Amino acid sequence: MTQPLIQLRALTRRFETGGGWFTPARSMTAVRAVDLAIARGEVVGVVGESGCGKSTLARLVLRLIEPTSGQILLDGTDLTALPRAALRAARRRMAMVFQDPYSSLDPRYTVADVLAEPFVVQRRPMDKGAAEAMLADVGLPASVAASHPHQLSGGQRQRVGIARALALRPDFIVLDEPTASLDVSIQAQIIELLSGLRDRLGLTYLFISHDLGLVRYFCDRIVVMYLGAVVEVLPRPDAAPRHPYTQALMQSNLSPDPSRRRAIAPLAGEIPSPFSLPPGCAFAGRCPRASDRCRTERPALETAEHPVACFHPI
Amino acid sequence: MRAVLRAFRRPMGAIAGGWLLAMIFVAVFAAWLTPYDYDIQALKEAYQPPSPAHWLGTDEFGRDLLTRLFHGARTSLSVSSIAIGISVLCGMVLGAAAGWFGGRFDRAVTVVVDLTWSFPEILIALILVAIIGPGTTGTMAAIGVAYLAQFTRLTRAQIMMLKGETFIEAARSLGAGNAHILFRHLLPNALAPVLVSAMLATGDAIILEATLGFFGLGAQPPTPSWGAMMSAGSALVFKAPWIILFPGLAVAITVVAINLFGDALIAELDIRARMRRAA
Amino acid sequence: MSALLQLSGVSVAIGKAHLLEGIDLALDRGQILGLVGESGSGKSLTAMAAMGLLPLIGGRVTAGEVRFDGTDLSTLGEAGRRHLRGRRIGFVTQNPMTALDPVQRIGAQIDVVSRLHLGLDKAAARARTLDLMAQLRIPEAAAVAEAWPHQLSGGMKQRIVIAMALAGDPDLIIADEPTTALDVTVQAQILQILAGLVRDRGLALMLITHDMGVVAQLCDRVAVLYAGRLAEERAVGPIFAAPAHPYTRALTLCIPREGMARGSLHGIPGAVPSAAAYPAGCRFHPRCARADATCRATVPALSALPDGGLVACHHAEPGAP
Amino acid sequence: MISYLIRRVLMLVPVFLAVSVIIFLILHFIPGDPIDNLLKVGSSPAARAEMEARYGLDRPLPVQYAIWLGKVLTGDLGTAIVARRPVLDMIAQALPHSLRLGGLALLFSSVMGIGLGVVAALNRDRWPDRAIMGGVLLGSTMPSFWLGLILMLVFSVWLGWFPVSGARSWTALVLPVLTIGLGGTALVARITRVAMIEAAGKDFVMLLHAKGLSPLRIQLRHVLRHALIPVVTILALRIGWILGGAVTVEVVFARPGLGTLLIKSLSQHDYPVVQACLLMLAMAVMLGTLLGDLLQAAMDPRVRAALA
Repeated sequence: MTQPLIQLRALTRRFETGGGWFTPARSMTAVRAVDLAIARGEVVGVVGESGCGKSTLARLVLRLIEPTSGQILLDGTDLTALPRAALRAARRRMAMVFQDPYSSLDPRYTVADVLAEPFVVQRRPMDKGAAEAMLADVGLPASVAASHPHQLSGGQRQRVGIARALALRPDFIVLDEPTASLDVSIQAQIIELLSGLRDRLGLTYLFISHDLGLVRYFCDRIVVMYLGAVVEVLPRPDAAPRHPYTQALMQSNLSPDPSRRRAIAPLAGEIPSPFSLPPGCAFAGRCPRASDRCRTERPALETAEHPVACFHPI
Repeated sequence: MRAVLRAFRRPMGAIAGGWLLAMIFVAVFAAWLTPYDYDIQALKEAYQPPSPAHWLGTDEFGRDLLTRLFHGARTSLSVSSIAIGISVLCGMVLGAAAGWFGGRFDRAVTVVVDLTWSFPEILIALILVAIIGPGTTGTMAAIGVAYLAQFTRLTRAQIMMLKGETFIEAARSLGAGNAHILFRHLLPNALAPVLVSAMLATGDAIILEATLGFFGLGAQPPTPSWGAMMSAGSALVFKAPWIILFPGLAVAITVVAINLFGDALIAELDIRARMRRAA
Repeated sequence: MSALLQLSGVSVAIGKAHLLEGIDLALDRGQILGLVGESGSGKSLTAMAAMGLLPLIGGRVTAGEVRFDGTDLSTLGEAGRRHLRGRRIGFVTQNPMTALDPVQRIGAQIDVVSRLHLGLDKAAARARTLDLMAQLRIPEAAAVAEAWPHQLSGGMKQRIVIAMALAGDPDLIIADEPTTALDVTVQAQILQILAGLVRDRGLALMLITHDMGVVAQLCDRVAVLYAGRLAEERAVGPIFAAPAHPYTRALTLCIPREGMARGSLHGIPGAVPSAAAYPAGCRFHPRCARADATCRATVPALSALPDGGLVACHHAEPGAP
Repeated sequence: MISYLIRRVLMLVPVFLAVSVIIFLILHFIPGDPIDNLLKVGSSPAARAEMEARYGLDRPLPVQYAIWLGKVLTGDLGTAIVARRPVLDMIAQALPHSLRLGGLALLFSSVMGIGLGVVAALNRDRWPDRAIMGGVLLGSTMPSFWLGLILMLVFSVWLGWFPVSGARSWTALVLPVLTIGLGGTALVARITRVAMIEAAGKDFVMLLHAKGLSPLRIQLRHVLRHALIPVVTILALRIGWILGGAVTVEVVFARPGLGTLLIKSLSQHDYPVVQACLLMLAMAVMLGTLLGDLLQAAMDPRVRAALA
C-alpha cells in the first residue's frame, strides 16, 4: 500500500478548565486516541453530534490546536515535531474552509485582500490576474474583488473562503461544516463546487459534518465519532452500520420522501457531559444493546475492513 | 476617516461637529478674535456684567471674559486632548500586550487596571498632581494616568474578543505569524472603538481639567484655562456670577457636543455592540 | 366550514419593507401544516402574523385577514389577541437554550400559563404542570420544576417549552424550527412528541422548518414560501412526487437522498434576494431555468390545481402524479 | 455559597495589601516635606533628625511600611503632623458626614437612574426617551463643583430655600446630594436603558408574549428583573466613582467630610491624614466590589452555578 497523504496516530487532545479561585478544575478529553489514514484523492467524512470532537479533530489535523499527544503525518513528515518555520512551509500544502462564512473573513478586508493574504503570509509572489483566476475557479465574477464581506451573500462569502483555501494550491483541505450555516439551495451549490474542484485539482478532503445524509452523499469513507472517540469507520458510504450509535444516527436522519415514511424511533436520553464520562463505553447509557461489560470497560476500535468500537456490534 | 465625514451628515452630528470645529477655531485664533488682551489688567473695568463692549463681562481685574474664554479654550482643549492622546497610546500598547500574551502578565495588568478603574479619576488625578506638582504639565500627566486604566481595559477586551474570531484562525491556517495577526488583523479592527472612546474620554478630561483648575492645581496664573477661570470665579459667585457661569457653560456644551458627535460616529461605524460588550 | 386557522391574502410590512405578500393558508385540527422556505422567505413572519404578535417587532398586516376559529384577529383588541395566545395558540421557539427566562424556576414558567388563562390557583396550576411534564416524559418532574433553566439540557428545555405551549390547553401549536438547534438524535425525540400531540389530542400543528426530511416524514400539507410569497401549497404526497412550482422541484433536488450518486445534487443558482432588492414579476425568475419575459414582468397569481393545491407560476406543471 | 463567600472575602486580603502598598508609596513620592512645615526656619540638623525620628521617617521604607501597616490593622492611624491630633479622631469625625452624603447620593442616583432608565427604555426612540437621555447627558457634562455653585446661587442665595453651606441641618444635604446624584443618575439611567432594551430583545421575552402575558407585566417582572443584574453589578463597581464626586462637592459646600479633609491635608502635606482618607475610600471601593459580586450571585442563578 502506498503511503497515505495524511496519517493520524493516537491523536489526543485534553482540555483543562477552571482551577482558579472560584471555579473547580475540570478536564475533558475532546479527542481520544484517534488513528486515521487518508489516501491521496480520498474524501473522508467525520460525522457526529455536538461535543463529539469533530471540530477539535479538524483543528488538530492542521495543528491549529496543539495535540496533547499523538502524531500527525503529512506525507510521512510528523507535523507535531516541526519547528515554526517548517510548519509554516508545510501549511502551503494544507488549508481549511470554515463553518461560518460571516466571521471567517476579516470585515476590514476586501475580497482582493483576502485572496492576497495567503501569498503575503507565505511570502510568495502573486501573479497579476491571479485574483481573477481564483475567483473564476469558485464561480465568482471578477467584480467582487473590490467588495467587503458584508456586501456579499453567505454563499458568495463561502466561495471566497474556498478560493482563499485554494490559493496556494494545497493537496489537502479540511472542510469544517462548510455548508452548515447556509440555506439548502446554497448548500447544494457549494457541495457541487467542492466536488468539481476535487475532480479537477485532485484534492484530498477531510469533511466534517453533523449531517449524515450529506456525508453519505459526498464522502468515500465515513468516520463516526461520539464524545471524543471514533466508534465506527464505514468503509463505503452505503455500508450498513455495525455500531448501535451509527444505526441510531441513520434512523434519526429523516428521508425527504413521504412515500417512505417510518415511525420515528428516537434514541432515548441525551449526550452526557464530556466532563463526567462513565468508565466504560461512552454510549452505554443510551444504548439498547448495552451489557454490564459496556458499563465498565471501554471498547477499542478494532482494526478491520470495517472497524467498530463495540462489544456487541450489529 | 470617511465615517467622520458621514457623521457630519447626521443632523446631531453636524450641530455637535460644528460646535467642536468652532471651539478649535477660537482656540487657534484666540489672539485675533477680540480687541482685548487676556492678561492686561484694567481695574477700572472690573466686575462689569455682560455688555455690548464686553459680551461676557469682565473679571475682578477688568479683563475681558470672552477673550479669556477663547484663550482658555486653547489651554483646556490642548491639555485634555494631549493627555488623552498619550493615555490612549500607552493604554493600547498595554491592553494589546495583555490581551495578546495572556497568562500571568495579563492577570497582573488586569488586577491593577480593575483596581484603578474602580477609583474615581478625579482622586487619581488629585494625588498625581500632588506628586508631580501643579501646572499644565502636571495636569496633563495626571489626566493621562487617570484614564490609562480605561483604555487598557477597552483595548484588552477588544483584542480578546477579536482573538476568538474565525478569521484569526483562518489566518493561522494559512501560516500567518504573530506579527501578521496582531498588526494586520487585531489592531486595525480594535482601533475604531478605542479611538471613539478616546474621543468621548476627551470630554470627561475637559471636566477633569476644570476640576483640577478649580482646586488651583491646573494651569497657573496668568495662563487662562476654563478651570482656572472658574476657580477664580468661585469665590465671587455671589458678587459676579457671570465670571464662573460662562466657562462652566463652555465646558458643558463642549462635552455635550463631544458626546453627540461620538454617538454619531458610533452609529456610522456600527460599533455600538462592540463598545458595549467591552465596557 | 372554515378552517381553525385561515390566512387569506395576508400581506405584512415592517416599516417600509413589504416582507409578506398575499399569503393564503388554512390549517385544521388534527392536521400538520409544514411551512417551508429558505432564510428570508417569511416563514417566521407568517407565524407572528398568525399569533397577532407583529406589533412586537414593529410589523403590521397591510392587507388580507387572519382568522382563528372564524374570528378575524384584527377585530380583536390587543387584550383579545393576548387571550388567544397561550390559551388557544401555543408557541414553540427555535432555540430552547434562550427560550426560558434564566432567572425564573422552570415550574413557575409553566404554571403562569394555566394560572393566567385557565384561572387555576397556585396548587392546581402546579399539579397541571407536573402532569404535563410527565406526559412529555420528563423524568423526576417535581425536581425539574424546581430547577433553573441553565441546569437542563437542550432537549429537556425544548420539552419544557412544549409544556408551556400546552399548559393553556390550546387548539393550535405553532412550532418555529423546533429542532434546528438540537442534535439529530434529540431532534427525533422532539418530533415524535409533536407528532404524538396531533395524533392523540387532535391539535393542529403549524411546523415551520427548512428541513425537507422533517416535512416529508411528518406533515399532511406543505406550504412553500419564497421571498415573501407563497409558491405552492399542497398535500405532502403530490408535492414531493410531482411538484408544480419550479422552486419546489429545485428544492427537492437540493437534498441528498439515500443511494444518490455523487454529482446528481443540484443547487439553485444565485441567492435568495433581500427584501430591499426583490425583482419585478415572479420573484424566483432570476434563479429559474424556465423563466421568460412574462415571468420577468408579471407577478404570477395563485391558481388552483386539480388536487386542491395552489401554485403561483406562469409555467406550473400540471401536478398530476 | 458559604464557601464562595469565604473565598470572596479572603480575596480582599491581597487586594487590601496591594492597595495599602500603593497608598503608602504614593505618599512618599509627594514632594514637600511636612517636617519643613513644623521646623522653625534655621533649625539645626540635629533638631531636624530628632523630629524625623519622632515620626519614624528615618527608618528604611519597608520597615516604615510594616510599622505603619501593623498600626493601621490595630486601628492606630497615627497622629496628624500638622493638625497634631490622632488621625483616627479626625476620620471618626469626618466619616459620618461623608457616609450620609455618599449614601443619600447613591440612593438618589439609583432610584432616579433606574426610574428614568426604565421610562426611557419603554419609550425607546420616542420623545420621552430623547428628553430623558438628553437631560441626563446635560447633567453629566457639567463639572460638579460648578453645578454645585450654580445650584447654591439659585436655590440658597436667590431663593433662600436651603442653607448655603455647612452641615448643621438635614436641609443642608439637599443641594450636595443633588449635585453628586445628577452625575450618578446619568450613569445609572444610561446603563438601565441599554440593559432594558437588550433584555427586551431576548428570545425568552418573545416567548413570554406568546404565552399571552401582558406587556407591562413582561417589562416589569421579567425584562427589568433581568436588566437589573448588570445595573446592580456596575453600580456596585462604581460606588467609588460616584463617591469620588463627593470630594469636590464637599469642598464646594464646605462640609466637614472626608473629601474636605483629604484636600486640606493634601495641600498641607499631612501624610498620615491623607493615607487614612485614601484607605477609607479604598475600603469603600473594595466593599463595593464585594457587594456587587454578592448581589450578582444573589440575582442570577447562573452565576451561582458557576461558583458552586
